[in-house]
Amino acid sequence: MFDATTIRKDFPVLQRQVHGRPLVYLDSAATSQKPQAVLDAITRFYEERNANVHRGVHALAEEATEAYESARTRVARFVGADPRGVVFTRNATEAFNIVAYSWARTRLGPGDIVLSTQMEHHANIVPWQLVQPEAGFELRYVPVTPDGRLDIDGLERILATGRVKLFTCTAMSNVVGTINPVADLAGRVRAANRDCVVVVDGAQSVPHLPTDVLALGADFLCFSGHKMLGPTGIGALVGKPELLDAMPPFLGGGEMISNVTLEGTTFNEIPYKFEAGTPAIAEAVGLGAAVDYLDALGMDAVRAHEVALLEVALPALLAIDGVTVHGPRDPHERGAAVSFSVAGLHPHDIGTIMDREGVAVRAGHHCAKPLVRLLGSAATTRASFYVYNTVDEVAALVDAIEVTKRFFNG
Amino acid sequence: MFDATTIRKDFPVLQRQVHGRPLVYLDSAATSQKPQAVLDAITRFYEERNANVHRGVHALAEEATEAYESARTRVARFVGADPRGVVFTRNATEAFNIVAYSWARTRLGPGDIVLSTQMEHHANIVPWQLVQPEAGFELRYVPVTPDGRLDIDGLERILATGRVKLFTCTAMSNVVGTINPVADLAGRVRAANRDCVVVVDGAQSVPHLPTDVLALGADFLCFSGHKMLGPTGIGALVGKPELLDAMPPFLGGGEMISNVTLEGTTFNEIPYKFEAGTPAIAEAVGLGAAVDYLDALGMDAVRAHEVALLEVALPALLAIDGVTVHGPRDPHERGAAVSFSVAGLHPHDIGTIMDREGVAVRAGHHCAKPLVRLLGSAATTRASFYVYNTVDEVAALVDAIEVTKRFFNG
Amino acid sequence: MSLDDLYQEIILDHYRSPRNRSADLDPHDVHVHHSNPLCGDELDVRLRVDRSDPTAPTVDALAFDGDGCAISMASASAMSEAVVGRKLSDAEDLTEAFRLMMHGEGVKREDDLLDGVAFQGIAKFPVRVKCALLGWMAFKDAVTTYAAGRDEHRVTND
Amino acid sequence: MSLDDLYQEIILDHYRSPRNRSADLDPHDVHVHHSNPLCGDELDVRLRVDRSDPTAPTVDALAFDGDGCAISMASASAMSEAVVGRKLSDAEDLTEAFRLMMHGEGVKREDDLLDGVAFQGIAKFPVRVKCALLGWMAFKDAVTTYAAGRDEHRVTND
Ligand SMILES: Cc1ncc(COP(=O)(O)O)c(C=O)c1O
Ligand SMILES: Cc1ncc(COP(=O)(O)O)c(C=O)c1O
Repeated sequence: MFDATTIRKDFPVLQRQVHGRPLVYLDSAATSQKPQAVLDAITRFYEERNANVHRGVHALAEEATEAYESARTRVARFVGADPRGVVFTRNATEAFNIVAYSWARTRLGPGDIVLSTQMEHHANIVPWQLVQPEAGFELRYVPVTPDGRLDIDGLERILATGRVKLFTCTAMSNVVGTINPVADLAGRVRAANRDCVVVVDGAQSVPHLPTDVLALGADFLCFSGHKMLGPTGIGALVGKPELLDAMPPFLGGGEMISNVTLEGTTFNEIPYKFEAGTPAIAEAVGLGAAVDYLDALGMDAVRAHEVALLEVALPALLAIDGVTVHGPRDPHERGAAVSFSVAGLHPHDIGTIMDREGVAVRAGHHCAKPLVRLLGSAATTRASFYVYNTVDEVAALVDAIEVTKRFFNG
Repeated sequence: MFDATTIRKDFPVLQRQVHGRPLVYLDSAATSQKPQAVLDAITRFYEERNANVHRGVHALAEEATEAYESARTRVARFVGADPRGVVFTRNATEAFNIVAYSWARTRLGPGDIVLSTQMEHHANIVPWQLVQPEAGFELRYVPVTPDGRLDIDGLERILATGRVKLFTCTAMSNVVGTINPVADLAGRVRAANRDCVVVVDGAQSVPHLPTDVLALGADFLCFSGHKMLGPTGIGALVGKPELLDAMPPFLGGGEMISNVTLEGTTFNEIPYKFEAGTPAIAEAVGLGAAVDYLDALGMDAVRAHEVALLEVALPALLAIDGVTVHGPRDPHERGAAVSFSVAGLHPHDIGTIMDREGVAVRAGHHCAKPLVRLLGSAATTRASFYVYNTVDEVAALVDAIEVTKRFFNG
Repeated sequence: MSLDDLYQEIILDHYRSPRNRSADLDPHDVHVHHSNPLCGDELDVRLRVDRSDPTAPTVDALAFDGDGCAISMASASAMSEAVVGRKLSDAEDLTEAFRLMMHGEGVKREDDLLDGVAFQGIAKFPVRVKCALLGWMAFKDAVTTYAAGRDEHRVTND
Repeated sequence: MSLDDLYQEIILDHYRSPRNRSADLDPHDVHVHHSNPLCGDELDVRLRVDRSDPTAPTVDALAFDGDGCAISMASASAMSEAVVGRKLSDAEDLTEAFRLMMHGEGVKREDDLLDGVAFQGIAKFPVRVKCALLGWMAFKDAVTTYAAGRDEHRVTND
């Protein structure tokens, strides 16, 4: 049985007090906390078998390689992918940059369209903007409706040009929570252009929803370990092996080469071709442990828990005078990142006062300025839930908002 | 007093047995082991103040930001740099790629020369090769003499063209151990072309020698945390702030932006401009602890300890029939990575048999194929020492080589 | 440091009843617009200069308007009271005193800062320091812009 | 698994006294050169084919030469003994049996592999499997090259 009160005990930081109050951590969309099992996996790696991976003939090197590659296999299984298509990166952001530099920059040119959306995190906007001047493609965005969904008519109008060669969107918004119908969208873009490459931002969805990269219709899927109970410093680009195979490498150095001469170099096979230098070995091991932990909970149960929290939180927030909740109101259509505004109050002030109450929320643009601007403000306050949050913490959130209102409105 | 026997106790993995024998870890040039203090710093970060950094208004976010930025300040101090010029990367390899993509690729063109050396690790060869076709510069290499030193006449001949715009070399070879006279070399290249940018590979030198980036005459210095008692997944590009300032960004995403609109983006100030997405926060904290640990030992004492080991190891190895040691023989001219060959035996076989004796050495090309090829072979065996290695372990190395010889020669 | 230190009565009072907050200032000599894209703060400052003593122009009037957190708006309000009537050079010096105070480098010209002193505690909250500085930095820019003979300036601060 | 399992007497014997190791084979029908840049192994295999039965060409003679670790050289030696005299198709099948054995998928055609069976234990040392496979993969490539009507092939394996 999924019981957040029991699960909490696995997370040392949740025992903490903040300003003399128990920590109510509602900022998991920024980064999640880590269970003891993940911390132990990292420590054990360093205490028992730390070595550099690949090619070492001594015992530690073999064991370290085995640990690193086993993590890759488990991460691959977690999202239904071929391990050869799992490239370890620092974070989701680096994963997007690999696709932007090695695929979009080398394949696309004038006349082609890269289609992102107005709902994206900067990680899924800025890389395309960076390579756009060199490649010369056109960069367009699917519009977002006032209730925080992708505008399908708007999408179809752009697709009708027949020029969309790369489509990218988030599977779950980190601001408004919207779960996008990725498989349906992928079908639409491929109906307009059979060869369109589909990139999916899984930074929020992979931690919170069962994921099957094939069912999503994704050619590339990008996500971060630190948002899914894993350590910082590790993420993944999951790509179709045949696409990765055909792409030129991105970063150069050790590991990613097959042969180096002063005149030129041949590259290693995938996924190693995209992993230059000593990888984040202990971090991959930690991510493997995080995936095991989530697997043991069951991603269906994780999702059900979050829906249950949303069923309490959304009506409770909406019942507060002056509070607006952004994005879909049906818990089944959204994830557990909930942005809201309080009339007359600035998110920074809300965040500061709530922190004094022990409630950690995020205030700002959540690295999605275009979307937040569309919501009609420069910033929102965001509470985001995960496996360790309880209904009591929803009550603490509501109380803290009331305190904040009283504080400023005198 | 520096006492390796006491220091060893800080490193949990060194208590390990391998194939029933105490581990003799002589592969620190590939990656170092980690002291308890580093493991504790990482664990404590996750257990006490894990949050995403920058811009969060809650207590954990402030504390995490403080921990991350304090690590930057300490790493900067460790190499005598301005913290604004310290960009955290995954490893040394990524650091080179930033300079290759953001500096060399955008500044250099036909007629210009990027000058590397034949002594370099692939991390300091392949990035230049990757951007060379686009940029159109010429890529040349300073020759290496048979005793494993840079050929100064060869260097001067290339400098005489007046076209060298970027010079890069390692401060310490990971294969032959040679300590290059970087400050002198930097002086020579700048005498030939005042504006030549000097890049230094500190992957081996920063862990083993006192380092002052200004004294080296380096514009950029690249190194990895995992070779200097720190965790995997973190390294640094240290650059002159004014150079970094003028460079276009490399990876795009969150953190590195100032403002994002759908039409375009303005970038954050340095070093953040080069740190896209959620950084390796806990890893930076771990590297900070590693630097504290090394500071407490004193880098002069670290160096003196390694010279003392070399004073025992070099003659002992040379006394073994059939053993050739590559690189300088004077301990004061070299670091503690010692490559050797045993007549008639292949390094892989040597590595495997020595592993059976508990002695972990590396066998292969050490990601420096051009150099190893110059030494007249396809592979060498390398024993490399660090703060926790003892004179007894030198004896274990010698014994294991004798066992290996007997094993194969019957 | 308690909540009361961060948003003490003085700051809350400036937030609830801002001084010199107005969408325009007629006439004015210079108008600057500052924004902080990371926080989303937007601030307009309009400045009228009294040149009756040409060797020592003074702040004749100042109006600010904007959209931002309580601290940024309250600080702009406190700033407006502190600088009006001062010689430009003196007001610039006062701005520097405020900046140093916010960076934890001690309090100078305590009396002249008036309610600005109340923001001292914010120096302990690094993420909020920029909020408190916004108004003062906009004022400083207005003076610089005026001195350069221009009447309009837009700045994006990080 | 002990050291003796990895470098047992049979393997050491092939390493110390290689069979069919020679810098040339005169005449030969096909010559392949395989290298493994990661390990630095280099291997030449020369193959002479007996076509007296045109429907079933056989391995008439084979010579290998190279530079590599004990395991790669010993395995090439054992390979040479196992394939000489076999029909090309049969020898290819035997090569596949060896490959599967090295990937831990059980031993087929144990008797036909001759001393090749001694390499079974290496399957447990992932970094050394490529060494043991080098000779067999070169032989397989020689057959393929011959079947394609060519007489020379250079391959770089990772
Ligand atoms: C001299 C030298 N340069 C660069 C590197 C690359 O370091 P990393 O793999 O951590 O990026 C190494 C480490 O192998 C090295 O020894
Ligand atoms: C939807 C979405 N995409 C991408 C990212 C970027 O993740 P990271 O900063 O770990 O690269 C985030 C996290 O902030 C996110 O929420």
